[in-house]
Amino acid sequence: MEIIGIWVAAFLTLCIYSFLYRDNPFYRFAEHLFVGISVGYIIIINIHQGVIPLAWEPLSEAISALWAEIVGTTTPETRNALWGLFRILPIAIGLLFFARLSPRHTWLIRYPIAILIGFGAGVAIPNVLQANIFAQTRGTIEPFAAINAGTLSAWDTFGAILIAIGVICTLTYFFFSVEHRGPVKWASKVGIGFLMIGFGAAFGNTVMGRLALLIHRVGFLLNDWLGSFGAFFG
Amino acid sequence: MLKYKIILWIMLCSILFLYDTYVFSQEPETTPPENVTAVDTPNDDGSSITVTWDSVRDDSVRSYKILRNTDGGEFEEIEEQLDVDTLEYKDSNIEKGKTHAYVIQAITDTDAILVSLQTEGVIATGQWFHSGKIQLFIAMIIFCGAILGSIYLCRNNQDVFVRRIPGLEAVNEAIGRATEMGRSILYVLGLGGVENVATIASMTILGQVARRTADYETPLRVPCNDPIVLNVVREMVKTSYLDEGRPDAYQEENIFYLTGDQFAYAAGVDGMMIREKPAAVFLQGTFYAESLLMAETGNSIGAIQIAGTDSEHQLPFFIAACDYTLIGEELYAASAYLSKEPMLLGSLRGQDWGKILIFVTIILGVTLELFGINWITTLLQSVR
Amino acid sequence: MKRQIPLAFCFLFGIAMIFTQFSPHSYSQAVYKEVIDWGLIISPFAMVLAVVTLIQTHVTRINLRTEHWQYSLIVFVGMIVMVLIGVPFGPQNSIVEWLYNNVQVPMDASMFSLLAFFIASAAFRAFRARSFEAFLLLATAMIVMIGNVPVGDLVWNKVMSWMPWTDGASWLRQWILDVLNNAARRGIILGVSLGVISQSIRIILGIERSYLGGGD
Amino acid sequence: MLEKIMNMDRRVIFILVALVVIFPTLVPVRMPITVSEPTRNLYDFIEALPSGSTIMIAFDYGPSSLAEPEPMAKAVMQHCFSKGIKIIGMTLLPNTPTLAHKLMRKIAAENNAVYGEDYVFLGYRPGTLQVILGMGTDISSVFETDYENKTVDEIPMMENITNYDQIDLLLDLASGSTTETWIIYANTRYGLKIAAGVTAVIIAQMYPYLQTGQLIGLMPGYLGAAEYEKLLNAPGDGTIGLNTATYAHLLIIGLVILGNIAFFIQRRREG
Repeated sequence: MEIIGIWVAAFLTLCIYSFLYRDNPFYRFAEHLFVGISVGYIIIINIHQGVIPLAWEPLSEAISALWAEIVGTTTPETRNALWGLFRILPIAIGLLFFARLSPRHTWLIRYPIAILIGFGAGVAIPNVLQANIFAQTRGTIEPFAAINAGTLSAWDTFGAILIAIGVICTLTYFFFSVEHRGPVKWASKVGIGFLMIGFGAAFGNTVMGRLALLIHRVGFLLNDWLGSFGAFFG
Repeated sequence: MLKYKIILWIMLCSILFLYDTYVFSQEPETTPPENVTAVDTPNDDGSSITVTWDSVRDDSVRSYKILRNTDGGEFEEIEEQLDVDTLEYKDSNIEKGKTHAYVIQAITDTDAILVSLQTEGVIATGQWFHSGKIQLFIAMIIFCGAILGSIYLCRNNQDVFVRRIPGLEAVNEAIGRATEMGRSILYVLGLGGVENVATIASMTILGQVARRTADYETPLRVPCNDPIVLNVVREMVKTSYLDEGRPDAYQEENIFYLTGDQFAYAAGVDGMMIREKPAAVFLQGTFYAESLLMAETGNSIGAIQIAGTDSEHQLPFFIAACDYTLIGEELYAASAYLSKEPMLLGSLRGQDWGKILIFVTIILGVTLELFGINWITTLLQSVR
Repeated sequence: MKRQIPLAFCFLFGIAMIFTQFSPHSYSQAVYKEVIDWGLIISPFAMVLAVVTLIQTHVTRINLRTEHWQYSLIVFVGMIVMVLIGVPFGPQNSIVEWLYNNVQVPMDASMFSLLAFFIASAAFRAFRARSFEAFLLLATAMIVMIGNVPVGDLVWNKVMSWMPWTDGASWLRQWILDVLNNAARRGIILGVSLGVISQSIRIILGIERSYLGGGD
Repeated sequence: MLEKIMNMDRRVIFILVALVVIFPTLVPVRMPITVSEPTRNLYDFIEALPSGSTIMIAFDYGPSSLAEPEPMAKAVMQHCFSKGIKIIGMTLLPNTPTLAHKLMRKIAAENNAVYGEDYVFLGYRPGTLQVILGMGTDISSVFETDYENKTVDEIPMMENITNYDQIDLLLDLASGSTTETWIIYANTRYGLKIAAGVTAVIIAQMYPYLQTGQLIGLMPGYLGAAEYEKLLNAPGDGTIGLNTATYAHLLIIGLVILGNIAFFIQRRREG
């Protein structure tokens, strides 16, 4: 079974690589199969790792607790599980996503979306402010305390000054309310320089990342697949 | 007289000396832990009490034990022995709403127990506002206020100044060149859906491009990969042609659905570029890894390429392969400027105020730090 | 009803999350926990949106007989096989795992590894130092690339052996990332964060409502 | 001539790329590796943890980009198991659970680690923010059962673990923006210490967080995996991959330079 798996994987890998020659039926077949399988997988995971443990199980526990209440076999545990009945509310709201299936009722999906979006927006404001604005501003200022204390080497002092200048100039580039003239122009010019170096660093790293993906696949084809020839033929 | 004084002094000194030798020859008297205090832990939900005490100045003490009573009852041990370096204990295992008092026992090598005085009784309560987060709260009010205020002010005044954006100015040049050469313009909106901010910005820019092409009768080709985006774009471009008084020049089949799959879409766009050789290529919106393919082909056919995206990972490739690139926020600024939407313009202005605040903080903070004053750094300290 | 109530929900949940960040009281923490639980229960259902959109796209393609519409059938075959086995038997079923490991994973990985080829081709044909900015970008990229692979230091230690320090290539890469790149990224982070805060407050107050979609 | 080279079929370049990757895969070389500061910080942090500590590993990469994070996971898990540090695995991405589960099982078997005592895989739950925030108050309110459907409260190694307070480090193996999310929500809100091992594509954007200490360590792509393997003195896939990548890097650098020379000659001719 494992060897068949390697051969199937190798065949599909080659189907994908055939795109390098040009778009062709093998590539299209593999690509669409991939979309189908991966959507199927996401459905499975969402049901088994999402709907069942988060919604169904607590609810069914609560319902059996309710039954225990009715027939009179309550224990403190089932009493506690009764609270799970309140989960009917969010579950009902979640089910509204299915309104997407009916064009006439599609507006109902606004309810769950609004809750999720509001949740995300609310939790973002204080945390983003603290993690990204407070902490990053502080990180720019803090090395200067070490400069004052004399614990920073000359080279690191230079680095700290460069960072402070770079941050201010980069922000200036993204400043839209003033025409970039005079000193503002120079600051934004320096800012774009910093940006380009930053993007250059990302560029160089991206090359490494993309090559890593290919190296991994070539390793599979040469080691696992070609290596399986022996096992396959005897 | 003097003699007496000297004798008196000598006697006094000897008594003191003798007394001292007596005192120091004795086993040192070890005192129990002092300054034991129990307070309701600040800024918590009322589930703990913090006990602190002073270190016992004695090497023979090995560990501490904590005893607690509830509502004036018996004292009971609550924790295994604490390390001798421990001087603070957070008791998270309390009974809510009841008074607790604490006693610290210091235990010596010889298992002697030194018992401290009993603390005052404390009831733990939860706080409604975390006092350590006051600066964060104020900053939040200021930032949000700046943004809402600017949106409010821009409601009636849409002539908000937006700085020159080079990529935007190149739009006219690109359209002009396409018209001169009698070739088409290709506009790619990226892979984002209609709810995507960058896609919306891109559609606004497309609306403006369409106005110009309507005037010049330059063909504008828009391959889409999302059926909903397709419908919105058709509507927008049609409106642009109508506004310019050229509804006759609008050709719906120029805005079409290509395919929904990432690389197949890129391959399709590449094919169009090679066949039709557009004079100008716009790549505006949300892009993923396919950006590279389209920018490369556009470059190889010699088209003027104007890119714009907030997808950070694709920006380096656009900058390297295109003539003009709207970087991140520039794309939003361009769309705010073109659409004259008060909400967008106001937000842009409000965020600029935020930037000024950050400038001031950094410059002030750096200057103060150089003089050894660090209250800004303390203010920005992260609080849990 | 169709707009106001969702907007009110959005406001309520947003404000609740802001308030509970600042209030450690046990009542507010109970609210905090409850809101998170609601979010957890609602989230799995959001998958419906993505799946329905995908199904509709491919159904449309089949109905309209667009070019290559036959391939859309393959999407459905793949999806239905997975769902029929996986939903009743769970993701740890051996057939599901086999399909995942030998079909989905290799294809996903291969699809992205195509980019290694494309980046090489673009490197030759498109990445041009057409301006000073682009030059700066490309030059930095080269230094980082050299510093990323061990051959950089190897060559440095051979050729620059007269210099007082060794491993210069990886040192320079690290310095660029630590200092110059850091400054640029921090500028971007600060700008983007202001954007996030601005958008969040607009969403909570109902000024920004594009997420509700069109219609009344 | 120049025109001809510039308009050469891109498939020629594709073949070149394939060759510079296939050749070193068949004939591997080994070059010395220099360990960078961020990787060393992560190694030192884990090295300093006492036996019996717990770290959490978030497998936040999809099958599309498993090449780089897998060797990292291998190196770090090997390090932890050898020091008696327990590992909780989980993922924020829906298309990863099977992959991560299989990987954890495999590495654990190689290191004689026992499921439920030395490591556990919680699996996936939808909703990134809710999962991160929810685990901060109570892990079992998000993961009542683990991926193998065992009740989390009954798993031996989870006995004394309720939330982030008992976890010494979160290592995010990421191919997207999840590390930022972990920093903004888990670190800021709950004070959880965070380190990352990321694909090369997103290395550059991690640096501001490194300097502020919001990230205590970082493994950058294949390089990070190779560096960690060097620190462990156990060369593996990262070291092999990095050495293989050398030739392709040289090819790409050469292509950029060649392309630009041609570009400038052409521009001068056109005047």
